[in-house]
Amino acid sequence: MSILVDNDTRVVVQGITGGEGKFHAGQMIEYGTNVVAGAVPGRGGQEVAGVPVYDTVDRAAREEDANASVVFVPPAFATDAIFEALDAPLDLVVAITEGVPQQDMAKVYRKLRGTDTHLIGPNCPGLITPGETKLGILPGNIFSEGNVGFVSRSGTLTYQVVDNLTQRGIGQTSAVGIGGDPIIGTDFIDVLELYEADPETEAIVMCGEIGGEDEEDAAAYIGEHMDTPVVGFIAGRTAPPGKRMGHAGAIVSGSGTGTAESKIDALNAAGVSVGDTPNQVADYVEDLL
Amino acid sequence: MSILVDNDTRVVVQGITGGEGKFHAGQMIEYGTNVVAGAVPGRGGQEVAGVPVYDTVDRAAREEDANASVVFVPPAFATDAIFEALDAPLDLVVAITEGVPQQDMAKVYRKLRGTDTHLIGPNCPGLITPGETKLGILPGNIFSEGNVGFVSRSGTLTYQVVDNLTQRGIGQTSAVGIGGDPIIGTDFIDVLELYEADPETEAIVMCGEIGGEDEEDAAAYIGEHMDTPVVGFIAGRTAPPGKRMGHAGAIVSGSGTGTAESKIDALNAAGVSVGDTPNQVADYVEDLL
Amino acid sequence: MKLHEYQAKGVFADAGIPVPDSTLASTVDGAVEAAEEIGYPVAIKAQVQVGGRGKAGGIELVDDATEAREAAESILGMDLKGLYVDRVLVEAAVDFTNELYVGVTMDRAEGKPVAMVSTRGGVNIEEVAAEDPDAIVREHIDPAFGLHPYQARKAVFDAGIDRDVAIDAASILTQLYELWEEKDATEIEVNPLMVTGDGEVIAADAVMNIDDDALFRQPDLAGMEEEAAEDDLEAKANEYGFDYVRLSGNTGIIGNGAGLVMTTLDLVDYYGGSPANFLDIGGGAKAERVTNALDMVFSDENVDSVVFNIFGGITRGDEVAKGINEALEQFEEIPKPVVVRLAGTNAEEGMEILNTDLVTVEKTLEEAVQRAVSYAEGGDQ
Amino acid sequence: MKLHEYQAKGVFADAGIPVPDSTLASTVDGAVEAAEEIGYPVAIKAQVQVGGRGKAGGIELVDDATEAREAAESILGMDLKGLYVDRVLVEAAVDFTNELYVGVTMDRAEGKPVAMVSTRGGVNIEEVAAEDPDAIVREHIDPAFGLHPYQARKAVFDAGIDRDVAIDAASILTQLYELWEEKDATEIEVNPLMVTGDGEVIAADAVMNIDDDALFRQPDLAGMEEEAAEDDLEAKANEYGFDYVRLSGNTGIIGNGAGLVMTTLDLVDYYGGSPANFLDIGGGAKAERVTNALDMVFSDENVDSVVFNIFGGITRGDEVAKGINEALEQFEEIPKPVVVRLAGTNAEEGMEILNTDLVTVEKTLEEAVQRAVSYAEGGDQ
Repeated sequence: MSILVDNDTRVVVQGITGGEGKFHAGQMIEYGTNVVAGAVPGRGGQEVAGVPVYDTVDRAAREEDANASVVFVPPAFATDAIFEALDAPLDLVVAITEGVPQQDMAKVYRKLRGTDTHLIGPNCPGLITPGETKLGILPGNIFSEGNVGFVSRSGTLTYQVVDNLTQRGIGQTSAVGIGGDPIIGTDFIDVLELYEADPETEAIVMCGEIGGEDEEDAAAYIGEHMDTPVVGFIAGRTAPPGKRMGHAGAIVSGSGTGTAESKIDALNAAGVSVGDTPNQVADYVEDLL
Repeated sequence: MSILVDNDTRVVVQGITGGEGKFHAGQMIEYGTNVVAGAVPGRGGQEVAGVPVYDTVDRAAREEDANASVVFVPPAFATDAIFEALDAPLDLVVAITEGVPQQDMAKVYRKLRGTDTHLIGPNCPGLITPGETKLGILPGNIFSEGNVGFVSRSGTLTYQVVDNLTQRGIGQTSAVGIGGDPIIGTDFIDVLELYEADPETEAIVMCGEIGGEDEEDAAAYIGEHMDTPVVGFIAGRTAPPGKRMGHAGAIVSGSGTGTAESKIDALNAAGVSVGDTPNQVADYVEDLL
Repeated sequence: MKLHEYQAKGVFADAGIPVPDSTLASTVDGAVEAAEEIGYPVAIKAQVQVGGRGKAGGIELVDDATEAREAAESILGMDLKGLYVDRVLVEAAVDFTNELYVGVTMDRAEGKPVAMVSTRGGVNIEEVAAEDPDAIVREHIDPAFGLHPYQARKAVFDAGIDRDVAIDAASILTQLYELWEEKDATEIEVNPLMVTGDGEVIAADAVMNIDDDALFRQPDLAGMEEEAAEDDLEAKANEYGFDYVRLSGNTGIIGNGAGLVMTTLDLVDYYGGSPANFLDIGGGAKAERVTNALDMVFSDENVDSVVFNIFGGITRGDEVAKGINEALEQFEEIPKPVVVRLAGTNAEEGMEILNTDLVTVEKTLEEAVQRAVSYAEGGDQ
Repeated sequence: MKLHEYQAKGVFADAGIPVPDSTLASTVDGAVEAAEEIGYPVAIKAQVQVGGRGKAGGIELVDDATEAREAAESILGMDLKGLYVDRVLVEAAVDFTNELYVGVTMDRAEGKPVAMVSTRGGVNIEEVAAEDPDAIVREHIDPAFGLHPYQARKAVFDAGIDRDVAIDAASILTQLYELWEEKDATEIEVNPLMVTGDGEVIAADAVMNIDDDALFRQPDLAGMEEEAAEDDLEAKANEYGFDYVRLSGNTGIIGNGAGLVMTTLDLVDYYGGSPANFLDIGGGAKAERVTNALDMVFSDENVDSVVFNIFGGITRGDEVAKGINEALEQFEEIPKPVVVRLAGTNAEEGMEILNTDLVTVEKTLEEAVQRAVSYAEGGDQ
């Protein structure tokens, strides 16, 4: 079992003719993902990475019976690409693009709430169900099949922590990078809910970071609604207020909200062990299984 | 029985400090309408037509437990007033204002579909449940209590036809002027559906006019869904294509859609008798009762 | 309000939509001079607001000064479907390989704008719509979000526009929607949008209708309104602020409320007469407005009789009666017979005031119309 | 990107929001001259981006030239909460009767903007929010429709702003939202919005933060960015296009990906060290970018050791290793000891390439951090 993606997921790559799009389309196909088409306006009729390219997502989805897309489109055009995928409509849209303006995302988010589509990202590494499929830029080789559900706001931190798990023989049902922007399509709670409903997920690792209140909200949700045990990690304990730590969302406001301390306290209060180091996260997970 | 309004309807008059607002607030109160407040920004604390004025609709509705409003606000500000009433939220908003820009109404209509509020108008005379309450500018004295449901796109044509009915002793359950603009909050079908569900409405008079396809759509609805008999009237048989006959909505397009002929044919096909003159409408209704 | 082609093209050009070089001319010499300056071939196009100008002889393509002069002479001053041609647009002819259609209009039933694209440009699009609806791709627009760029692309690709020009055509559609929104248009279209041999797209014609109710916030366009008025009487109606439409009959009609006035027109027709006009004095009219309305209808030389039909709601019968008296008392002789019917608010007071030496009073709408029709036919007063 | 007060006020003034007369000055003479021109009393305000300037002595109100000179002398060149003051805004003092707060920010949890209004202006609004949340009225904004005028009115009336100035305050809130949208702001506020004795409202301070990710479409604001940079190293990071934050410790940190770099900082702290910076080289970095990153960190005189932590996904370990070698081979002597840890894509190839005469290689993140901390404390290399 898994969440969101599996062997039946049929993927359109939006922006497949660009450098990143082309490279990762190839990487996904190599991993086993059903990449069935690309979509690039004006490039219909071409073939890239062995799949046909269409001018519109709508046509790609209809012709190739696709139900998901991965968006590799520059920030200025990314939200239009997401709107296009929402309208097709696809069941799942994974927006890799980093640097999407916040107000554009607010509009996407507004539209999203009226649809049944899951949007992952933007500014995310994507998601993977090890051994079946990956949608995004995650390096497939560090993941392994198993019973831990993984969710993270960060990309390379995901790799670091997953690698620690895999090295110890702890595999994953799925792993989802939800993205580091202030406004994202799918948040911790959405993913936790899916893992809770997945019978094969026996434990969950949740990697948060400073900024916003998503981790606090997730902690409350865990405390109230979840039986599956969760281990946490929070990056940015040493971040000073008012400074954006890379991710547009990773900023502790001047008023002290969004601190690592508040997130760790909330998670602890919900019964979640929070590791001080990635290694300690793996220790806690090992103890649970 | 009645539709949409009755003795329990508690009304805020938006724009009560203006000439029209003040006059018609008085007229409504005289008819028996529960006008409980006015709403005019910056005029909170005043009293007009014997009711308190509030700065916002929200506050008027909360303080006076109102559930409806009548909008007498100039066209440039009318849609903002409607949005305010939708947001309060009120159950019923009656927009009398004539000359609301079409694109503003498209935005209102977009918002409206996500709410439970009924919007009547704009550019309408309002609605009345004879003997109980009226919201709008309809002259109360021509209406009488009875069993005919009345709905019309036009104001004075309503008076003409209702007068013909009342003169013959045929009273009305309710009468609704839905307005003559191209985009209106409540269309014929919405009102027909309400009358169909009202056990006391034994027959319906529907007065349409050229422009758009509301009457054709209503005819199809009547044919498929209604048991209550309907008598029709269509104004504008002699209107030439491409000329706006007063109402922004009353225009036969160059391509011939929206003609009186097409509407009359559609109504006839749905079993609706369409009078050639207002008097003939009354004849047909008399035959039905 | 409909813009003239040359006005709409000016708006397009300001928005960066490519249009051919052109000059407006109102004299034959001016037209030839403009043609010489632009360089042949040029199109000489009558500036009147009516469809099918080409078929009716209102557009000619000319290759030299002699032809330009001939064309300008024949078009300027012609009667084109009842409209007098007083100006022509002299415009560089476009060497096209293809004619497309792009437009935005309001879908009333859906309450939202709709973009339309077709490869069947250059012909009457309404005929295309009737005989082959699938030849026109429609994309509805959420008014809260506007036309997303992907929707414009989807429309052009789905319409089957060549990939070489599809992106440019989509951009023009996007620009049209922006204009539509910015200028409060109710309809905006380019037919044909020509594709040149070099793969450029250019708006060879331009239609733009503006929402009359939004002119208060479109001062630039409102300023064009007068220029665009087709008829002296309609211009006068604008001044008075009446909803007025001139028709071809001889029974003048004045009333309050669009639906009731239309019904009065229909009844004139029903009783064998022929309506001369639609004139709605609106709600709450005072005496002066009534006087102006009578002035309007008397000014129409086609009118042989007048029916004045008021059902008072906001409008008060006594005010109307006062206005009628004032208007008519200034004449030595009443220009055309006037039939009056008052009902509703203060109708009885009105009836009492009315100077029945000057007007004929009827009690019902039907009787009033029948009387006016009979007067128009030369019946006894 | 945060605008300086004087920059934000310039934007406000262009949008028609009333602000006091003011002049920017970078010398004492310039400040006095500006004060004379504006007329006393004036406020002399340090232009540094930090809250609580007033309490920290960065704002003085002066009544004549002598006081102006004294104030300018004391403020220009002062150290204000760690920031060097090189410019002051000389501004007409407002004779106010009341101080309000109005602002717009993004509510991340709701994914929509929120307008905020309070009668408790002129003080730290975050303290007000903490101790008396009801003193701030919040009105969420639907991003598809924008701030409806009625919402602005509702907010000011609900906040209890005097009816005399409420409509003006609502207009300013509406203008702020329009600016917020037009300028891609993430935060915009006026605190205080002063109410004068005449019942006018005027923006006595101005905060405006712009979305860095939207600067590509805000050329005017992007041009201000350089001016607003607080620190030479941060300016250099802008040039290189790095996400960089300077901190006060002595262990330099370079990594790929915000979360992983933050985690590296946290681990430096966890193992008893002190991070000197946050530096994210981003995804897919090539050799040159790696060289630039080392240049950045070496340029920081506080740095005593460097930890270079890469977990390759798009980023390739061999490219990183090449960049590290190139950067270090140009030195006769390595300026600061560098510890490298490579994992993920092509990590093994990278390890093989790395010149271990120039760097210390560690296999795990924890070991690399511990080693760098030890070097920073003067431990053996």
